[in-house]
Amino acid sequence: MIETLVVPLVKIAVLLVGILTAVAYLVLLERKVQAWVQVRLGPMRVGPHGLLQPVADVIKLIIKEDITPARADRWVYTLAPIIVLVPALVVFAVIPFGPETNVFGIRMPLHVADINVGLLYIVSIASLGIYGTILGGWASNSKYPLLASLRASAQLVSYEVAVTMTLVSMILMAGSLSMVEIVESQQARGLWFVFAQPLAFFIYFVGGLAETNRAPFDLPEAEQELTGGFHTEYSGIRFALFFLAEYANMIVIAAVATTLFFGGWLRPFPSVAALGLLDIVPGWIWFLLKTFVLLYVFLWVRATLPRYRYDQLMRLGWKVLIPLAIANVIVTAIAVVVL
Amino acid sequence: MEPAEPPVPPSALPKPAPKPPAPKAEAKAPPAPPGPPDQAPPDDLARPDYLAPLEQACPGGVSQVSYWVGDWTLIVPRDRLVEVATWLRDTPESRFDFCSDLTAVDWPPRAERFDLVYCLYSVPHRRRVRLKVRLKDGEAAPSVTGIWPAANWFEREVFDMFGIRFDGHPDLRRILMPDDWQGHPQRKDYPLEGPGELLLEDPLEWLKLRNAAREAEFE
Amino acid sequence: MTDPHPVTATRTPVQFDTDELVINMGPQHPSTHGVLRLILRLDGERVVDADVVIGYLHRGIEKLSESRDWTQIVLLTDRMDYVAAATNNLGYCETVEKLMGLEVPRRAQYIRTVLAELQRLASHLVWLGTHAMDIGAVTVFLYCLRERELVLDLFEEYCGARLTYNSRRVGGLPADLPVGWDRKVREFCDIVDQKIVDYEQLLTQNRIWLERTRDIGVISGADAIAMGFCGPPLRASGVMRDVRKDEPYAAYEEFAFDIPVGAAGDTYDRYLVRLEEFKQSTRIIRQALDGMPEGPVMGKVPRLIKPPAGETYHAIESPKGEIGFFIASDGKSLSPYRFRVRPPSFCNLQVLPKLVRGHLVADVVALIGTIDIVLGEVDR
Amino acid sequence: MTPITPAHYLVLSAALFSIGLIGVLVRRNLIVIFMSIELMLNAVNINLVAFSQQWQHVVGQVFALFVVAVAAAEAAIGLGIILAFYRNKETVNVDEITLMRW
Amino acid sequence: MTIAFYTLAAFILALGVLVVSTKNTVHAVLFLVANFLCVAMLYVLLQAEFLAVIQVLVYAGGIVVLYLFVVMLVNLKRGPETHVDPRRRDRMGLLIGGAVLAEFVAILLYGFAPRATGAAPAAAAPGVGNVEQVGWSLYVDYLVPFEVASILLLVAMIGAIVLAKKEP
Repeated sequence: MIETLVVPLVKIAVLLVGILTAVAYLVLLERKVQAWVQVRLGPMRVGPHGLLQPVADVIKLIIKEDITPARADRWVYTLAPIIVLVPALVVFAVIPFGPETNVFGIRMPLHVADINVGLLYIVSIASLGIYGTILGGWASNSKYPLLASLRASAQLVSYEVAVTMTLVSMILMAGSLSMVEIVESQQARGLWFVFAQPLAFFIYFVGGLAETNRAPFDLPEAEQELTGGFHTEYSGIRFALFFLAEYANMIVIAAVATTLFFGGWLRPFPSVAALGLLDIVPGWIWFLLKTFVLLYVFLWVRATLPRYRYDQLMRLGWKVLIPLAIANVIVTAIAVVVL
Repeated sequence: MEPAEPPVPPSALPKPAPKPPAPKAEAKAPPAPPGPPDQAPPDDLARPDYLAPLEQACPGGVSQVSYWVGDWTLIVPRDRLVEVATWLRDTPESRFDFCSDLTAVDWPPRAERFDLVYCLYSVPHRRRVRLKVRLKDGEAAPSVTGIWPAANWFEREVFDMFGIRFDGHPDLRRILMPDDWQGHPQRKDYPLEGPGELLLEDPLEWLKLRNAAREAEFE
Repeated sequence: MTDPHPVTATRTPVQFDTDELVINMGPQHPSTHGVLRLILRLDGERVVDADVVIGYLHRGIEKLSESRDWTQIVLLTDRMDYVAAATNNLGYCETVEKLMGLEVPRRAQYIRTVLAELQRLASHLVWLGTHAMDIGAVTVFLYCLRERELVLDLFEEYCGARLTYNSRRVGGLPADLPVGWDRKVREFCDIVDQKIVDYEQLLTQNRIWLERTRDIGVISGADAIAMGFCGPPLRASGVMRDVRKDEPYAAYEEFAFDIPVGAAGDTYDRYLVRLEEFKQSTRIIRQALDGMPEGPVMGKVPRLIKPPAGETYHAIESPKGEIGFFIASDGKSLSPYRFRVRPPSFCNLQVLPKLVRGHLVADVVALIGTIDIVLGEVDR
Repeated sequence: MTPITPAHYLVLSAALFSIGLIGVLVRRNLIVIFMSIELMLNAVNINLVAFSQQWQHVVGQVFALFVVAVAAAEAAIGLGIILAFYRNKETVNVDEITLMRW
Repeated sequence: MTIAFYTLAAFILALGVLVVSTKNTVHAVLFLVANFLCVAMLYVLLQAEFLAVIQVLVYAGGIVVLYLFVVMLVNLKRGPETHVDPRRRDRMGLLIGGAVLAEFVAILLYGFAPRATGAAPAAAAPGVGNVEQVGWSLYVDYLVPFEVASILLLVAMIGAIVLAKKEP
């Protein structure tokens, strides 16, 4: 009973709370990192160094008036943020945060579920989030959000192809769709896949930036052009849900990248015995550390680069990344067969 | 706006009654006009080299030449403006290819109450000249947007502020004031106080309206 | 046909269908730099036509000036291009001086030049920051404003104000330089020269920046002249035209500086031209400080400023382009009979519909940025 | 309760198929008609998978995959036609589509 | 298992009816997505996980997005169903649909009723939905159909581009 019901439920609860907290602090981190890059201080007022700022933000967003525009499609308008958020959270179920570990005397794997089509599951669930984007823009009954949501969905669909292609080459490397087995395969080879597949990682990362609408691909939310993007008309808690989903998606991208390319819970250089000292650090800490570094790169990129234009973005996606990804898959397949 | 846009046919614009061009002598004739003195250039000053060919090419195109604090001004009759302007732009010795500014000045008591002022600049020769056209109230000026596209917004602004129409302008709308504004604020007889929405061309009219409104308030 | 706006009436009504969408950009829009309103007709994301609607900031400065006396108008000119108030002051004062035939002391001319060039730096910094931010590089914006603060500090030390300086008088200047000010200006010039390198590192060779600005809003030199482009955008189209060189005013004749000229006439060239102007401005400032003559800063000015009857037009080079003043005096009253400004932003903005046609919505934002307008000046 | 047999799946699939069929026959909005066709394809897929499970043979699933591929092709072409049609006639009502060419 | 089936079946049918009957096209698309998701869950119940994921990925994540795009692009000024052809017989459609359904059910009952309980296969036969098995079958036994399908998709893609592209 405990094994089948209570443990998964507890895991889910811990995961949800963890993610929501992580999102809140990721927002703070983003503001802080940007501020440091831009010779500012960032939030400083709420709590020491603004550490309680997320709490204040959450309270503000919850108690703000929740406005539905006139002649908006009320049902769809309400549903859209939920549609965006749910896939972003559900994806975490298959991400392995660490190897089997003893937690309070119970030996358990540090993931909610290990399904044999894990990677495909992530891709397919993540592709559902697009509905929220499109419908949110459409239901607002306003031109700018509509334009932005069309952009967002076109962007998402085109970059999904490239990202999925890189995942295919990773599947070829690992010979499995299960997230746990992919990590184990890296352990068996004693090699993080990023060193075997740097191109795939690059494409995945760029595609991930584009899929989460991050700079330099933040066109759907380009406030200079579209005054805020598909959620322009949203306010209060529903806006908060969109916001939450965006940052949760960032974490998903970083966590999946960690699992696929950076050996998940493995320590650096898992094959070098001389570094065995590093094993003292538990696997999940390695995992979180790597995810954090990747997230930091997300923020860093945003503070540095200007924004692509819509057609340039599409050209980059279709004419550069997708051909590269397909070539990478072919080369990988040949290599896997030959070696 | 580009000149390529189809211009409104001149017939679409309400035309004032056709008037004979102002006689040359009138420029100085009326007694003590409250207007710019338009001083004649001193005799010992060399005249710009494009003046003689201009007068040759467009006889009667320049009704008066004036010089003041280093600026040359050519006063041009209304119906010769396009001809003179085209010559000034295209002829190699003048080449006034840059329309620096276009504005108007209102001198109400004068019969031809408006001065249209064209400030031109020649990029190759690096010098300036001003053209001046005198207009009666209600008279339309020929548009120079075909010569200098830059004049487009200037003419709109003059139309907005002075109510001077430009024949052949592609897009003559108000530019700074709201589209439904009454009156033309830069005219000297424009009332300086009162609610803008009620301002009419005739201040007396406005006074009547205001008094009526006040009376209504008391009742 | 009695419609006062014949053109609006004869325009073909806009068609709405799958292909064309009419959107309204502004007057409340984060990247229209104030209260500019654009009506864009889009085919997908491509701009088919654009109409510029201005006047939201119209305060009637020209009309107001007709009931202010000659000294009070300096204050009004501050409110036009509020990013470059000192340049406006200079243009106005020089025009009145020209009308009255006043002689301005040499020291005052030098200080005026320094202030004008500092103002050019400040204005260009604001331009670079907002332009980069429009294209998505937020960091550059904050870096630029950091440097602009230093200019504002210098102005504050000189005249006590940070934005609307009222820092010139007809016939000279209100005050001499504070002690030690020139040293601070030199330090500032060194800082700017260093920081320009930073900006160039962030933008000039950045692939995204290149793709966003190259071949965007191309305009040929002949077109630019005909359309009334002025200032850096005109020079970026390859036209050597700078009032500072062509019709020297203040003390510009005495300094050596170059006029950067572009070739392609696109947004990238406009960026490069302005970036080079930073360097030329610091060069002028250093020369002016080195050769600063001694003497009074106020010339012999009658107690009552009342120019004789007559009219004149005088233009100077503001950071945005040629700012001209046409002033008519009737020789009797204490205020100008007609006060007219030729606002460079107004003339440059006129070209915008031509520039944006055929480009994408995102480019519209970049193009508004590249022509560097200040709505306070457009609308007056 | 009786255990679930393929018959149950077949009934379900038949019902879904009929709903789709009624949609095709009754609705006049071309897009809705297309969606009804998707419903019918799905009904077929349920059948295939149910049989695949009954016979413990994977071939049913493979066929279902092919059906998905065909559905994708059909959606792309069909929606392309709808868009092209809409551009010319400003309608997606099948009752107004009475001419073969115009 | 049983409860799950009946719940899903109820949802699938209800959503199907909603798809067909809703006036608002965007809502219909939404119901269609929900319907497909329920069908995907049904596949999981049938131990066809791979197909379930493909269902979500291709149908819900791809095809229906296309529908949504078209619905939004075809932003009609007047209701799409205002005009009715006088020759139209809606009742007949319902009748035919009902008749087909009845026919199906009759066939099924006739065909399965006697053996319905006996034919229940062993529920626990893992591996049918295995990706590997599907892959083997797809790439070995059905390689030619697979290639034909890919050609079909390519043709469809090119056709869609040609159709949807505006004439210059």
